Amino acid sequence: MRPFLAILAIALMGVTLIWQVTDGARAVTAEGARRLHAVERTPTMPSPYLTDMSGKTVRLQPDVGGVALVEFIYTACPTICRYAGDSFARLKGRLAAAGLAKGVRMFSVSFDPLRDDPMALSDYAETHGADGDIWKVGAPAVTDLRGLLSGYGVTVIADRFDGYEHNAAIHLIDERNRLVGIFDIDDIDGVVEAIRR
Amino acid sequence: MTTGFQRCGEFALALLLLLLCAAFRRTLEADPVTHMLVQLPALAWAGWLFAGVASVRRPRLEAAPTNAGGGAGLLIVFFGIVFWMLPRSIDGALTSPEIEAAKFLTVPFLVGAPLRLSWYRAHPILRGFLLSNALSMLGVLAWLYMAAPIRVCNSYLVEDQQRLGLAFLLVALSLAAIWGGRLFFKPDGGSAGDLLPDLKANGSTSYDT
Amino acid sequence: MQATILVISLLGMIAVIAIFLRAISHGATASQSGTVSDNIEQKRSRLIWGLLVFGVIVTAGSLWNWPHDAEASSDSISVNVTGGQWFWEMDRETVPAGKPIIFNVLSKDVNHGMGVYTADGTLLFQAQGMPGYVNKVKYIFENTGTFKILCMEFCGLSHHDMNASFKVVANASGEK
Amino acid sequence: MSMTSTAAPSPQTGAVKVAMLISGAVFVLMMLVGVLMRAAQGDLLDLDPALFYQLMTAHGAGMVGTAGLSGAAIMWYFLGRHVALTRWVFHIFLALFLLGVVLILGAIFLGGFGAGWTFLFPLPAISGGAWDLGAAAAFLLGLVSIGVAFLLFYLEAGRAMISAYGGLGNALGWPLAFGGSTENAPPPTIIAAATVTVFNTLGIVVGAAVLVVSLINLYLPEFAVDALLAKNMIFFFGHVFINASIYMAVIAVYEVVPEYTGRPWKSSRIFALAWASTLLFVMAVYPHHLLQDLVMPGWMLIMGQVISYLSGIPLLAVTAFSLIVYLKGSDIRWDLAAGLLVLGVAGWSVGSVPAIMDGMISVNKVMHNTQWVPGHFHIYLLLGEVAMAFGFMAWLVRGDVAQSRFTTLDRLGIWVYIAGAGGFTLMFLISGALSVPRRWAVHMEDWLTQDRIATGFAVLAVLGALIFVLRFVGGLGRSSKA
Repeated sequence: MRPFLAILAIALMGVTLIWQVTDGARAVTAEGARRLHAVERTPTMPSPYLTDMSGKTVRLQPDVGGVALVEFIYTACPTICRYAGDSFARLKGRLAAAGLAKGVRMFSVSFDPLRDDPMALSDYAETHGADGDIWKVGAPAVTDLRGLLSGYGVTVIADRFDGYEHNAAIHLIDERNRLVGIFDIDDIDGVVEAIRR
Repeated sequence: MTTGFQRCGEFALALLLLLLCAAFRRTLEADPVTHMLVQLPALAWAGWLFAGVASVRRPRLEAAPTNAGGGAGLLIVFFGIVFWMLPRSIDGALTSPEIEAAKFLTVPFLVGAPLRLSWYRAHPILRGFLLSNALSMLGVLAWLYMAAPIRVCNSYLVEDQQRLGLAFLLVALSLAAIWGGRLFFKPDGGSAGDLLPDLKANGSTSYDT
Repeated sequence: MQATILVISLLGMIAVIAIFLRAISHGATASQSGTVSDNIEQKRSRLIWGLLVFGVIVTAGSLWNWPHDAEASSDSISVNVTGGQWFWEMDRETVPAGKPIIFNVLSKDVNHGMGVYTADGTLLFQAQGMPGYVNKVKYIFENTGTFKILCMEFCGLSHHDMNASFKVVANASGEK
Repeated sequence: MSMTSTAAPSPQTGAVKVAMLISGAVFVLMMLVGVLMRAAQGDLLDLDPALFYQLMTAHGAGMVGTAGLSGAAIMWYFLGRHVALTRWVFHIFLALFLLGVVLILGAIFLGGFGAGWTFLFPLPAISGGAWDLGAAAAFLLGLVSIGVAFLLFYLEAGRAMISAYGGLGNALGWPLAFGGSTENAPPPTIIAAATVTVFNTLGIVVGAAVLVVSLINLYLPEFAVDALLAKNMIFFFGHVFINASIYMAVIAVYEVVPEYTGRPWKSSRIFALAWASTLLFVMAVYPHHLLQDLVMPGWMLIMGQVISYLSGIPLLAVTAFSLIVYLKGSDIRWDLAAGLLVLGVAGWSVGSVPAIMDGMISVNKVMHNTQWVPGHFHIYLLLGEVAMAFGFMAWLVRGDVAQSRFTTLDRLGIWVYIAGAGGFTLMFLISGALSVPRRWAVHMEDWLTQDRIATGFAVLAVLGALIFVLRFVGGLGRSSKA
């Protein structure tokens, strides 16, 4: 009897534990958890100052009453950030077409501020058609970088080709600077739909 | 029979393993292959050795009626392994010091130690079943990591993830060869630390009924 | 081809049946001394060696020209055949006779089997089509006419309705 | 004579009889399903294609599973004569097996699953609307349950043989095969059982992996599976499993035929060598199912062809040859059991001929996936494994040996069964030679005649089988009274 009860108790505890640490079997990866928590807990994001492509200082936050879309890049990136830039460009077009562009700000934020000076940023902006008005490309101060990335839950690791790999995504920030949604970078429909609401 | 000298040696080895795992934490954790297939097994091994030493001093540990048949202990091991197979936990260990500390406690004491205290009490069929399952599931893990369309750990590169998948496959094949080979050529394998079912004793004396 | 295979198989099967029938009807007639037993082992090893030698000859003969050779040559023509639930797509509707045709067999979804049949229903050759792979098979049509493609690998609800046809035309008018 | 009728009763006659009763009933039921399918192909019956493919899936899974079950029961029964087995393992085996059957039947007839028993990736996930993922998952879980049942079965068999013979190598008869040492040579039953235990455990481990992979892929399709790898794993598992059922069933021949011929079946060196090579062949021959997968490495296809031929040699030159020698040299007293067991070996041997033919790459090009394929495997299942299982059933309930008689009904049963099964399988071979593809719910006009003749023969085979099962049920009643 005792072993049976012990097994039952351990099974219960074990299932509860696994259920808890996977948010009810909904997120087994850190990225899955981050996205789930954005929707459920809407944590407030840091809003440091960025130096944008024209050398001006802007704050990483939406306009009053608007929303912001944030993605993280580095301009030397050969692959995923190019793709992210393209998708931001398409997104901008879609938002304009849907008449939603007014209250939206878009930020491509570099996590490589040492290399991404205004010159590099403006090259990137030009390549992808960032206008500097709705869509800004900027880099935080080196001292703000760590806090910014950990606030967003973005992990940047060096790859073997002098570049980086990171969990690329489009982050939706509401007017009170809270993270309310995380989307795959090609999920343009999802972003548009979320902003419409 | 384990001599006192041997016991001391095992205890020292366990401590050394823990120490090495902690000291070379950064190096081991930089690569998912060494993280998952060197550090975690080494921690579990340390726990295994601790439990072996402890059970010599306190034989009641190994004969606890609650763990008759080894079922309760093996279930703890099962959940411990499931927890540390979650990519979230591995990512967590790299970003949060609390989770990292938990790893150094739970892998030895909720995986290695209960395994040592339960394995020989389990029925040979249960042991064989668990071993065969381990092989199948290592194969499945290998495939999961090689086929995953996404990076499952934010802290590791995609190519590292695929290398990890391949490593799981190699581990599965080597374990299959070792376990299989022993059944053919070393049927009496049942000495301490040996994971093979104690088959020669015909079961009746070596495990709980 | 098929008729020959059937005849050879039937002869082999009849031989095995005959041996069993003979053993059953001859029960209790053989002597049971030790010398007979030696004799039996001799027979057995002769049987094994005979089967081995026969096997080596047949294997070598049947594989001498690799049956799956699909090397492209200067005059070969490629055709892509794609299977999907439940249709065949071909990128050409006619192929010339007398030239090596290389069929690249693909699949859009599940496993299919491209079986090429003559108009009167004789299977000429086949190749599997599976997702993610291109199976290449080469064939030289000797006759012109209409040929059919039937599905040879079970692929779901309308597996039996998955057919297509194409034409083999005289060499000169074959498309470039 | 010492090893024959005086052997100690097997510890689990009751459970084995239950397993054989289930086997016999399912065999007859699934044969009826087969008749329905042949009748539908012959346009004698109007079956919706969806239902046809569901029945086909049930027939395949049911027959393979039951062949495995009956083979396992035979092995368990006779293994119990030589080594001490743990009783409850067989009960758990039966329970898990039945759980699997329930899941599979539910998946097919409630969920509409009809992807064939081979669950060839990715068909279970891509049904074209015929069934939903839940049905596919239930089917795969059913197979997992049956796999676990067999895994436990073999673990216990392996444990018992290792502890009795000191290592699997000894139980396999390797000292005898490779060293010529006749000392402590294990009996034929042990050598056969150990061989099957090794290769089918491996088969099940591979099968479990591909089943779990398929299950994950059902719900997370972005975890892509390599279609060629999945095919290799599925056919390895499937081939090994169905072969295991025959290799287990033949143990009945080794153990029972000596009771009739009065000459013991001994483990000779050639016997041990034959089984050692069988161990290798069974695992290496599966690429002969993939001869039309042209992206397979050439050497594997050649291996498939060569080993397909070599596999026939231990069967013909050792098991069949020895049986023929025993039959010739003795005054056998025929009854239903003896007749069916001898038929089993004969059918298996006969079936190997068209099988080896189909294993040749150049033949396979025009025979693969035609009805030639069900033709050859129905010969060595219907007239091989199933005949052996029926023979074992007849032997189990034959009562007192002295009173055992070959009744008219028995003779009628055997001849009806041979005529039915023989004609039925011959029609498959002829249809295959006429290029009729296998697994088609609806047949073309030209093929109907053969289908209709085959349906007639199939009915005869079912009648024969029904006689055997009813005789068994009657015998059960008698023996429980005694």
